[in-house]
Amino acid sequence: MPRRPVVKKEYTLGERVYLVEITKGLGLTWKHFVFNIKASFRKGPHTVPTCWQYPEDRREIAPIFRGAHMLMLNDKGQELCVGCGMCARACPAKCITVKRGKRAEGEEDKYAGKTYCASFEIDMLRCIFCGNCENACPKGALVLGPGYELAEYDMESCIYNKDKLLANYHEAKAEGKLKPPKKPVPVEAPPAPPKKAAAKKAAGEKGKAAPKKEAKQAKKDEKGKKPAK
Amino acid sequence: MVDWQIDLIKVIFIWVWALLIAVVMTWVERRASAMMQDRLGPNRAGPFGLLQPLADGIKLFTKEDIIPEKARKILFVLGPPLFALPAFSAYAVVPFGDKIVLGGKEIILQVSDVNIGFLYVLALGAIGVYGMVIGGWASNSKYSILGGLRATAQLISYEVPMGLALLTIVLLYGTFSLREMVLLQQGTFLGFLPNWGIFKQPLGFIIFLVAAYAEANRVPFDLPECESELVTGYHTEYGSMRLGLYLFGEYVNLGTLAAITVCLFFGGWSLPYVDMSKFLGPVSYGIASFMVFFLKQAFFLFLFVWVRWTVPRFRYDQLMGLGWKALIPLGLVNLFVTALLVQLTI
Amino acid sequence: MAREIETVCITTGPAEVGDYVTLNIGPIHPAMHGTLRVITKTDGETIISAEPEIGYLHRGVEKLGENLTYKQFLPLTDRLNYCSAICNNVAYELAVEKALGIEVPEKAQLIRTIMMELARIADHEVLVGILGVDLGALTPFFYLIIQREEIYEIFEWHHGARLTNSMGTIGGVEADLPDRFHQKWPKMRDTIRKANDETDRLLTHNRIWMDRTIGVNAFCADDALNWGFTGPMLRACGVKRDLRKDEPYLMYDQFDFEVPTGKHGDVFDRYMIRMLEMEESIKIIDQAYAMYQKLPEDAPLMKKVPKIIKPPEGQIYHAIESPNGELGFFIKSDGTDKPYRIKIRPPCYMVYQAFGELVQGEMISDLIACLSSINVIAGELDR
Amino acid sequence: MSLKERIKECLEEDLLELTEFRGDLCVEVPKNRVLEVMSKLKKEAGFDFLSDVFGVDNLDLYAAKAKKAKKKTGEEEEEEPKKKEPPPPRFEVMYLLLSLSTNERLQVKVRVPEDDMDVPSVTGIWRSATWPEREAFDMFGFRFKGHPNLRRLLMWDEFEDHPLRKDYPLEGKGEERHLNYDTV
Repeated sequence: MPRRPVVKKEYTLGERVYLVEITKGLGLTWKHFVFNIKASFRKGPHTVPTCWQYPEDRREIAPIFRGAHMLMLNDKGQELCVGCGMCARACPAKCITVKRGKRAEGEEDKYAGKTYCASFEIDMLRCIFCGNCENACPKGALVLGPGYELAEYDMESCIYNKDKLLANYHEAKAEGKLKPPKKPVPVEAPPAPPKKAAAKKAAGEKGKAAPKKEAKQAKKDEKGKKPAK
Repeated sequence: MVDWQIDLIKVIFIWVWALLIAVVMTWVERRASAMMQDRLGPNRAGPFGLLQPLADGIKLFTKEDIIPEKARKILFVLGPPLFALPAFSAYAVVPFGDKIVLGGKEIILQVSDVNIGFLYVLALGAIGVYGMVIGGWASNSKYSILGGLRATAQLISYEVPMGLALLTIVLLYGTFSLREMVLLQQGTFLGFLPNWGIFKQPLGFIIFLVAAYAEANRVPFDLPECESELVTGYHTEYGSMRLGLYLFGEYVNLGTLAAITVCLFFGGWSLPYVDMSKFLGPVSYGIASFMVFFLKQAFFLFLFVWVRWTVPRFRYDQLMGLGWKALIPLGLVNLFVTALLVQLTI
Repeated sequence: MAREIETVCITTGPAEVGDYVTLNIGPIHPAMHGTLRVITKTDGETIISAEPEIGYLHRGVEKLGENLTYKQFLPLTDRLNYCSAICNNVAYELAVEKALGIEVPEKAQLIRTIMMELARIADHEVLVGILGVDLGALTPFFYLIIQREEIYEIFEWHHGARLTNSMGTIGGVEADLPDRFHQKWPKMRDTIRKANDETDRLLTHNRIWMDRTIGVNAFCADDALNWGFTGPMLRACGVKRDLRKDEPYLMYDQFDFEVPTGKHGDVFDRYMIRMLEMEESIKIIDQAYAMYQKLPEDAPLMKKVPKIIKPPEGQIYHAIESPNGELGFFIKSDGTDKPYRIKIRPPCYMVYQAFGELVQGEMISDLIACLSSINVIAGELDR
Repeated sequence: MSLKERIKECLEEDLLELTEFRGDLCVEVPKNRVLEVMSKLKKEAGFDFLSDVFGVDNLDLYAAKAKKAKKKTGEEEEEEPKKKEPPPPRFEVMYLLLSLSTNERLQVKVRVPEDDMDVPSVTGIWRSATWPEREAFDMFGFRFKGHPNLRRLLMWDEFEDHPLRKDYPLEGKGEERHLNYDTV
């Protein structure tokens, strides 16, 4: 048998006779009752402040919400994914399989890079929505979007293929729920590295990264086009 | 109309009324609890979700009826009706209104004015326990039997304070008939208070109310079926409409207890200070008296719900302690004092 | 650590083992929070002995950790104590940062602190609510859970997920405090207090609640230490031990807050400590937020860490005060990008092993109350 | 007096190795002296709280080291094969101790060879070792002598392997649990 401390129950008279505190409690629940009755007779959606009438009312989803994946297109409507498979490697649940394909002639306005993903499958039954794939993607092509209604009738349709991922993108774009461009995270500079490298890195991190990349992209495109001519 | 036809109509009316109260109560329970808890509750089926009980009924009827392999089959089947029937039967002696005059015939609004109506109610309450115990035992499950045993102990020990509280009322009015009790509560008491049982017997009322909660298995006394400990207690193994009958019986029980409370302590159908029969026609008076009775009953039904969503649950030994150590001595003292007063004043 | 109050302990008489019924509670049972199972021997309603059985949610997190990289393991820590996933995230991040020998920038520390304390409030709210539900009082649960919902909204706007947060990364946090936090916090502070106050009014002085909790499962401080209790369970026994004070991590040594302690270690004390701790957490968040506002807007959020994290060879143990108690991560690194051995020290694991002793001689209803008050989270227990 | 010195003084010849990494002290003690060392640490050094007990399997670590050494030395090794030491014991049992009065932590390491998995149980000193030791038995196969109830904790009783050993595959060997429902 265990040892137990001796507990003395010291009740005040009000506590001793049950009814006082119970009456106070009844008063509290009554206040809520009246408040909510009044609220529920108000017109319009979302009247009782804590209840969302789901299919009609919808919560506002945070712009950075980690929901169903989507494959991004750029402004020209080109697929950003180059099929590098970084996302598949970063995934802790091992739910992504990517096959890489080489861009053929005449597909320049379809794919942004020289290569593209011939097939892209995400097993949503395994996915844990951690966002590692999004962070790992060098092109910003794979993004966890705003979709959260993921129920399906069979297991096959839970494995998202490329079409579904692109459809997710179009849906999100139509609803205006695409993620805002990521702000660069301010990184503390390492304490005393060789000066040049630090300066370069800092500069690269903060402002120049985007234009540089664009320039590179342009160059690459040019290069890609040259042999074709 | 012949007498038996009138009686039949009254029986059917009271039966439908009891059913209706039980049905509506399931809805009130959910919606009121939701409102107390900052939720909305079921509001999809019909306007305000009023058809929800119907949907539940359909669901319960269409579910597979399972009798566990090792259950005592006959008793298992017998349990639910044994629980629900006494609850319905108790309505027979409830005076749900004064009287109504139809075609020159005076009809009292009560199925039968038994002169021991009061004992009849107590007796039926005691029979209702068997439904629980038999259901719990026949299921052949440990949780069920624990629930059944708790029900037995709880209901038997709370019948004593209930009886004591009621005895004081009997002493006061000198009758066992519920109808006569209600009639005796008209007028005023001490010049300004309504001549209701609650003002003459405040302590008796509290004891009775607490005991009524225990008899009805409501929180804070819902030990026989307390969900977090015994899954659902005595009806753990039940499904389909058998379960429905248990749940239904409980709400019918609530209706009965609320009606009895109104009859004994709140003047039944009568309004304080106002005699409705003086300025209402014979038919409208009957209906009005029924409405008054119903409103009073509705308040107590709501109180059952209200308390349920406010307080936590007792523990088994504390429940017995409250019954035997607090309520029974209080009831005895109350009875003694009342007897003394009655003896001295008459 | 200081022993606040010396309580008198007595050994209750030996159990008479006569006829008993074996009652199997769980794993499918309304009060067994997920996947717990207790096999009890009962004499009537009294428990002669109880033996918890665990492993129903065993996913082999430690084995998985050995096969994933340091960054990949972070989302798995969400699934330990899912009521306060952020605390697990930060505990793991701090452990890896200790192995790497880095300290994150001040702003990141403050954001971590604020988020952790919010998670602590959320966790305590769930616990108090569930304790009420298991004792039959359903209403406080809803008042509290609404506040948790508000907290989850802030989480969502900060890092994109509500329950399985995966907040931050090794080396800092990725996002600044969201606008939602700046807008909501002043109001939310009051609504959390109001919900706590309402719970308090519904429960604390209610005789039924007091009877159900005071003196139930009382436990001695010495036994508690011997059994390895930490956190609120230990503080309820009267031992003032809080890793935030005793072994300060992040910037907890700069905040001013109290460590509430109980007296008897019974269910009531555990409940009260959690209620009081929520208030302390609000205080900490206020202080951290004030410090945060003094920092420049573009202050660094991250320490520069290599893309592939390879701590040097060695082994470290780092523990934080999670809502349940001491949550520790032992990491043995062999210099590669995957941890060689990762061991999680879950707080409720140590408490739950004493469960048999905690409930012996009490009643079945008390077993349920005890289980809720321990806050056993199966995800953390089985890993 | 620093913690290091105190521990050296307390353990004397029982101290086989003392390492420090990022401020975490780790001492290695001989296996057959675990009980004596632990009670000494509890009574004399003030480590009165046991946080955790668990096992470590060093199979892969040694394999990787051997590979590295081979790569480095290359041909040299072939010249002197006789010097090769017998491999150190495969398993380790780690005890995480804590001093509540001074808030110092200490890791105690016990090396356990594969062919002799018996380890004295410390449940007599700290009851908090009850489940951790069971788990270590479950996951690695240590047999803690003197443990009151050494059964599997997380895996089911009929399970044969020890899943946290390095030679156990990540996704299992395809074991299935067949539940036997007793009719009792």
